[in-house]
Amino acid sequence: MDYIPNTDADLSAMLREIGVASFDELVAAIPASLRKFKMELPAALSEPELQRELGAMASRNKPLDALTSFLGAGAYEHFIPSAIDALVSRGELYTAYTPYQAEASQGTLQLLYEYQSLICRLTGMDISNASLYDGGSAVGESAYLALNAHPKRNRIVVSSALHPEYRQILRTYTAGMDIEVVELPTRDGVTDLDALAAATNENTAAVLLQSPNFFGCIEPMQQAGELIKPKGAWFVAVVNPLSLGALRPPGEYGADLAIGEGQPLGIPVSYGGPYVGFLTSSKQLVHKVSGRIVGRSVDTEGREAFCLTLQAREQHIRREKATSNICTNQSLMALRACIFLALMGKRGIREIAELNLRRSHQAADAISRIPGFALKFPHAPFFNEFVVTCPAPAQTICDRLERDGILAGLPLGRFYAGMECDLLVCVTETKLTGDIERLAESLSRAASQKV
Amino acid sequence: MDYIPNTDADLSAMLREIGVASFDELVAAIPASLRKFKMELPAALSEPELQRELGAMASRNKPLDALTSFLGAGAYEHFIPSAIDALVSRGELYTAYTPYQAEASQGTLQLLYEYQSLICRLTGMDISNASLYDGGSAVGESAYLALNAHPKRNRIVVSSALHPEYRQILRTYTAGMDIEVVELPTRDGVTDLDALAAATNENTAAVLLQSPNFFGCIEPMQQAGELIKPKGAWFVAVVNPLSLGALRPPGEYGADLAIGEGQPLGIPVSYGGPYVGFLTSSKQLVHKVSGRIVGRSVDTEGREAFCLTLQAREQHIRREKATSNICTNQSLMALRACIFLALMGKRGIREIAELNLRRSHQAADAISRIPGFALKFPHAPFFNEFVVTCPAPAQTICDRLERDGILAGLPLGRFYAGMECDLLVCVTETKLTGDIERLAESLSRAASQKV
Amino acid sequence: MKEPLIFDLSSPGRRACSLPAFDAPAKPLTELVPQDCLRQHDAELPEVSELDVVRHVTRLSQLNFSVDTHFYPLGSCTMKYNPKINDRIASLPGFANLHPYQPASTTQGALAAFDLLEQTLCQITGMDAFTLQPAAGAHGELTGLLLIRAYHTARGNPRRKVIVPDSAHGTNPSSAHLAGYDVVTVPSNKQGEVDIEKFRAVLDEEVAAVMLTNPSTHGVFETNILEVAAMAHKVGALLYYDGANLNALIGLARPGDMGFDVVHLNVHKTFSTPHGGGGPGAGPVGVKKALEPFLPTPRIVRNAADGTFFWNYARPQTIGKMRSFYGSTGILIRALTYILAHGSEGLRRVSEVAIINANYIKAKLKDLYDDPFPQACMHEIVFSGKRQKKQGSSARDIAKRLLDFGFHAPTIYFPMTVPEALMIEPTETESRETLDRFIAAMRQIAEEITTNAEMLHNAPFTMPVTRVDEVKAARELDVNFVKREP
Amino acid sequence: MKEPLIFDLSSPGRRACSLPAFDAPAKPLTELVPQDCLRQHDAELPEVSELDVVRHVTRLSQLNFSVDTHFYPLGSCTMKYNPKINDRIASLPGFANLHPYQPASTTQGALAAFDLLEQTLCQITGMDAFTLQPAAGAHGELTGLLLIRAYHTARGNPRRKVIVPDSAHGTNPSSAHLAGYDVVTVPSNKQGEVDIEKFRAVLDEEVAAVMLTNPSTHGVFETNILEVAAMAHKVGALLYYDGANLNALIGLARPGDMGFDVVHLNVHKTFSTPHGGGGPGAGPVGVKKALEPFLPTPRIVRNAADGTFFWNYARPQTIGKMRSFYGSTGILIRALTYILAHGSEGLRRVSEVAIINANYIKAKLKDLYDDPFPQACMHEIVFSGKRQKKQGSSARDIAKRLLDFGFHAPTIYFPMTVPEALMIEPTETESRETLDRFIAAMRQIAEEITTNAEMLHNAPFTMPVTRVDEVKAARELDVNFVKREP
Ligand SMILES: Cc1ncc(COP(=O)(O)O)c(C=O)c1O
Ligand SMILES: Cc1ncc(COP(=O)(O)O)c(C=O)c1O
Repeated sequence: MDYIPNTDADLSAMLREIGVASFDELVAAIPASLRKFKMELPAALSEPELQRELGAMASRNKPLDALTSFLGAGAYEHFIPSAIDALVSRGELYTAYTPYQAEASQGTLQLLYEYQSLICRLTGMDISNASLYDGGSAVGESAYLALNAHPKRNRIVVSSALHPEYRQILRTYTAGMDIEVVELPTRDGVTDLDALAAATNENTAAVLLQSPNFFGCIEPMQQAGELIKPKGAWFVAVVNPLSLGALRPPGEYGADLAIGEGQPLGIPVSYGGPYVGFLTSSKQLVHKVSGRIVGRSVDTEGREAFCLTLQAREQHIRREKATSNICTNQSLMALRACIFLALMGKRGIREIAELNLRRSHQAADAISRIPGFALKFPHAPFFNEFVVTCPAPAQTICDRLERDGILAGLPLGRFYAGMECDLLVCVTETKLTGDIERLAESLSRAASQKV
Repeated sequence: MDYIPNTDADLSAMLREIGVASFDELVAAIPASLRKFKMELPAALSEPELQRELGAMASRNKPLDALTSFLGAGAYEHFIPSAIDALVSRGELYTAYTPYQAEASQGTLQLLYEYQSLICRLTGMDISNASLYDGGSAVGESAYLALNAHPKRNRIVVSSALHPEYRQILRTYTAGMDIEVVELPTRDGVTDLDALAAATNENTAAVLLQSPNFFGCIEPMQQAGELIKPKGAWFVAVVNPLSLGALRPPGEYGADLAIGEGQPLGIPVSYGGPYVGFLTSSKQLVHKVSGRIVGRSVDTEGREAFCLTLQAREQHIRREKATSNICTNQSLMALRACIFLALMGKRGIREIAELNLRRSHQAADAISRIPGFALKFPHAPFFNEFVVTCPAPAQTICDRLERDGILAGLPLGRFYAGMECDLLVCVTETKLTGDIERLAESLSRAASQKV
Repeated sequence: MKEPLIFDLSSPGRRACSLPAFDAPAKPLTELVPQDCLRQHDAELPEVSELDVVRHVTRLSQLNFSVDTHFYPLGSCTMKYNPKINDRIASLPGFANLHPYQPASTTQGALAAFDLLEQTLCQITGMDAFTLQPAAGAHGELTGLLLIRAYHTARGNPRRKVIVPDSAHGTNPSSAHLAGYDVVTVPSNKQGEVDIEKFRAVLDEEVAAVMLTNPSTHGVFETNILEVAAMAHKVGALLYYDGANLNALIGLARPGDMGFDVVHLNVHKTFSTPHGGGGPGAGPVGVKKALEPFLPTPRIVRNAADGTFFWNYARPQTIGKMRSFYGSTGILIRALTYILAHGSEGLRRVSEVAIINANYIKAKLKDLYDDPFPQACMHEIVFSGKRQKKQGSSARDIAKRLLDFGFHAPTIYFPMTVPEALMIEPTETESRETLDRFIAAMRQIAEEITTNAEMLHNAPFTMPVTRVDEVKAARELDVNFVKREP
Repeated sequence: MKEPLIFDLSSPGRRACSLPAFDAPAKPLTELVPQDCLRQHDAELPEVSELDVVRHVTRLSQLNFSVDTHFYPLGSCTMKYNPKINDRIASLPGFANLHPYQPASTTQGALAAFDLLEQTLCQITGMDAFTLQPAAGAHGELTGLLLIRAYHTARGNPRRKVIVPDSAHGTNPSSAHLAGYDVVTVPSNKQGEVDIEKFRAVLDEEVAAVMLTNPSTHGVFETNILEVAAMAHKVGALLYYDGANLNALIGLARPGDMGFDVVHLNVHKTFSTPHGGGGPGAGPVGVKKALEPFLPTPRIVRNAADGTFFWNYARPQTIGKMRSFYGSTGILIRALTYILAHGSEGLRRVSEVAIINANYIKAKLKDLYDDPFPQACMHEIVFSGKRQKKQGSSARDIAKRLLDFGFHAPTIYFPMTVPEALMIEPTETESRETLDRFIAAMRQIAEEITTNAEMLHNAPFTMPVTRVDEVKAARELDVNFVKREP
């Protein structure tokens, strides 16, 4: 089927008005040799067929509702209030364009302004942009920003406990630049601060630390900041925004940039996307921030009104001198986060974060009581994820639990050599005591299984 | 959880402003003896718990997407265009009140006016109301209307091939009235016209025939009408609106009322409701029609504008003298039907009806080729349902097919004594050749099975 | 910009939907059914694109007021917030995609949900059994009266009369009439309650039922309810409760305990299911034990042995059926979700706050608008616009003017007992701040009337249309679009 | 009525959501994590009810233009209709509720969907392999240029320069810069195409890539494309295709056949995924075989033995990753749905109608608005408002005035090569009637300018706000609401 209203009769009439005899006259400029190909696509489907065939494709997946999952590692299963879908699916938000025409876009603009303000309140930072693609690309963008704001420096220091995919993105993003990326080792699950001090020098544009880090451990951000500041490097905190309901916000430990993945804020896991990257900074860096920013202003009659602002930073004005090339971003996902934060409110965001803390500790307790299993980093504080050392390769354990309909977590051998028996377990507020008990039972059975 | 914004602090302040010391002062009028009860309800659930627990309840059902169903009998599985849900879920339509305040309800009013017009075009009738509860209650309402418009008559004649539940409703609705309901026998699947002629007399307020009738057979409506008219009784046609894309509309065979179940027009089967009853009539009966009617008018500046009209028929004005007691009706479901008809359009409604015709005949052919199975009424034309006589009790056959994930149809013994081996099979456009082949194979296996 | 009619958008050959081709050899239709069964001319449905329909309906929707956009102080209607979780649950395929004749083995979740809803409604109302079948309040009334008729008939005499107070909603006398009863109206006293003496005067052994709502449509509690019930029962009459006003009482008092024998509820009022521009709602009916045998068929039964549920059709005394199948499942699931969200405490708080909100409005407006019933109100307050009428503006003018302030109109001219009635029900889901803005608007309007009553005749000024000509609509009836005059 | 900020609605203690209680013994938090990790003061999020949020967002949404409510003749953006079926499919739990690290055994449907999408995109563009990872067009550009860099590097020299026409979108030079290249701008000729001689002048062996879009942002087909490609390839440079304008060419010509080595697509333009007020989109990147080894990791592979799919991470030459996980699944599924709805014929018709619609507008307006490129346009037409500028109204004025007619503004001041550019792209999903109304509005505006150019400076007149003070917004920066001045 198609979505084309004009009929053949309409089109013939229009061609006449245009003054051509046939459509081919309009595209005569296309060399004949280019028009000879054959496009081999599946036959067109009507809507009932789409519902049926793509529905069948979807049902070949096993969604999280049919499993009990302890996977996290950058994508988190959280409560999503029903009001979010009901609101963001409204055509006026969903099918609107980027709000360049402020007068016809006050809805989107005000909501993005509110998003920015909410994210600032959550992170304790001064400035938020209106979104980036996702947490990983936000890391890449933060490097561009840091290098741009420190044009003479060419080193980026990064913890090896930053999400392995984010580190890969950082390297990919900066592949065309003449810079050096230095990775810091960890000790007991957190970044080695001595190594940090050693690696951070006058040539360092930025130091990136994630907290909670990829192992789930909360980093000593205050101390790290104190080591970074004297060297003049930008301190980039990569944070889980939902954790900030309970954990100390980056604005309080002196981060210059606080960035991360906004998915925990009301966005479905959706096999990895669309998500939303957030990027916040101190006032100082506002003219370097990448991405769209909405400002509050007035109209010619003095009424409060909103518009995109500081556009001179952006590619459509500044072209090759822009801080970033981002154009289309993730507004609708930022809007989800905005609605999520508004619905949670001051108390809700604390409560949900605390529930995550409690559930993960409850699970960690339960698992460490199973013979053969132990917390890998028993001294590091954690939020909703932690590493468990298993009595067998973690992948084997996971395969066994899958048969019980449980996804036990992420085997870390995939990303860290030498961690083949280590399992990253995430426990959010979506898990109840019964789920944790099932996990523990299943783990202890798996440990004693042969093959 | 609750949805109450005012906090205890708000409420205390408000009680002060009201000038009472406590809430209990406000309800002092309630006798103390009435306040002693204890209400035993399950503990309050937060939204995450509701999602989880009610989700679990839903998953204890086996929905049609997980089965191949040939059930019809008044509730039909049809294609529902995705645009319908996207539109009717809009808060402005979904949470609006009955449009008594025309100026603040032009959206709902115009859409209901369009619904009425679309239904008139489909049925060929002059007037449509803005909805009744469902097809069954529309039968009851049509009896009220007919009796009201023929105040001296007290007989209702009805085919026994009218949906058994509708007949039951007719009797229940008229239980308080001093009237007689006469049921007509069928012959070869359609109403016996001789019996009709005999039963319809000067005392008959209305004759109700359903076409396609409960057995799926298309009734000889033209001939029936010719027998009814001379007696001055109202000829009430109960029709499947979707069938009218292909079948002759009641407006063309002289029905005074055409009524029925609007569910096939874009409304999910939803375990029996909410559905929508439609009621159309000839011009003559407009002042007797029950339910809301929207009219096109103008505002004080002469612009086209819509409002509820002929309210003098209704209970809120006429009280015990009203044609009907209906107040809240099924606007949103009428709106679904309106959008469905607009999306189908002139060609689509014909095509979908023709597909139903073709699929059901394809299935009827396939089934009648299975040894032991035969069409019960081989000479009666049908739309998308037909009766099959099985080589074993139909219920037994159905139980066997259920194991293959197939719902074979409705065993008629439930409603008609002597039809224990008869099965009502419905095949809509949602079934493909493969589904029909699976049904046929499964039926032939079932026939040869022992127990 | 005026939105055209869908028919105005039509253009020959345009399509919104395509359908799969028939994938088997296709005979001519006339080989399947005789020519004279077939439609000769296509129904003149519009020919439009999917975008046409989406844009049309989206734009039209924006012309509406709705709870999601505006405060509706609409007495007797309980226009409370409709939580979004309700819709999510109701649209799960496990509820939305079940055929009513599926075997019960495949619908245990739905049956369990219905059973739980019936039980919770019994707890809330103090009744013994519920049917979920009726489709709305009025439908519940008719069901209830037919139950009462069946009950009396089983005792030898269906009786002739139903007593209804003068303040009753129009559906009450109308339902009584359809159930075959003569309606006897009983006036209210100065407090807005049933006048006990006048009630006594019309009560006799031919009275089948007394229909009341409590709080009455005057927004006040019937303080004599226990006496009224005793009097009615004494002559063998049954007491019918119109549940439209239950939002005042959940957790505070129960109709069952007051002596009511039959109750209907409006889940689209009390239990937060949406009004949808006029439905669908649902009107479950509860009864005391003596009436249970008459309830519509089928009934849900739990098999004590294995805990499974099934539908029981074998009900010899049943009144029969009020609608096809079992009820408006999609709506009932929403109501259940709402009830489970609240629990006992939460539901009581609903009524408490509804009552406080109403009394707050009363306290803040009673100096400017006449307040016929000086006692505390329950969940709604009925003012009389008599004073304003004298000053030159009717209740209708006030209602229309309120639209300009972004508030839906109150219910007006109902109850009929109060001249120029303005019936205001804030519900518990509106905040104090919203009430304050509404109060300010009402005060400003009262002020406008003293200075420029004339102006209000032309209100509203900010809606998509000005006042609609209802007289023309009825006189030059156009309820089915044929075609545009050229 | 102005909608307040969400913060203005806040009232202490108000709540929209409640959460389940912790159902096990709860230790003090400080026994779980040290005090100094914990937040000392609650984040000052607003305290509002669910109704507050719903009403707030619903009302705000109504202030927007959108495809679902208005025609967007927005050049370069392809604001076509977004079919509702796309959303339905993408929100099936089988797609929306998958964790990216679930075992592939539980995500075969998603992998099959991705694989099918990659294959169809290859067919549509004539490329050999696709990655679905990039999140938008600009992200695709960066990906593509990093692929080109890796390709050249593998051949010993990453090269220094990227050639970009003066009409290019800002993201092109910006992406080239971020990928470490110097940008060399090549001017367009009078026909709006790349000036071949000037192109030859800047082309040398230090050129890594030539970035073009075809049709160019002047809306015209690059007739010399085959020559340009040959010239570039001769010096070892690669050709990059900015797919923003593919809506002109599907089924008519393929970038792969034109000689492009790397292509990005904007599924939110060509393949009907919604713009969402500025995203999310997706920007899949296609390459010729020689560049395949460098594509981002992981890649979908089909196991020939059993037909199952898995993710392959073992890609030694990969550029790495451009974003977390695999791509914007929810968006990609929508694009796939759209492609499957059309098939080959249907997609070709998309471009045909897009081109006819654009030429129709051109034919009907070229007498009043300057038309810098007289040849037939492709799917969009760039007018110059020079004449109107002389008469006293800028392209911005025209754009703002159009809003009053219920049409979104065209893209203005882009491409930068055309003074007072008005770039109009109707897309195929708008009907002739809509185009006629737009044309009438544009003609009326041209007329207004000749009589009252002054008036247009104050347009729009019918929007929720008048022109917004962008200078103040930038000077007195307020991008984070702290609190209301009292
Ligand atoms: C007091 C009262 N009774 C009965 C009804 C009828 O209920 P329904 O509209 O659901 O049929 C209403 C509805 O407005 C009402 O307010
Ligand atoms: C010609 C052209 N190239 C590139 C882009 C960038 O695409 P995106 O906004 O998806 O990043 C655009 C988008 O506006 C465009 O029009």
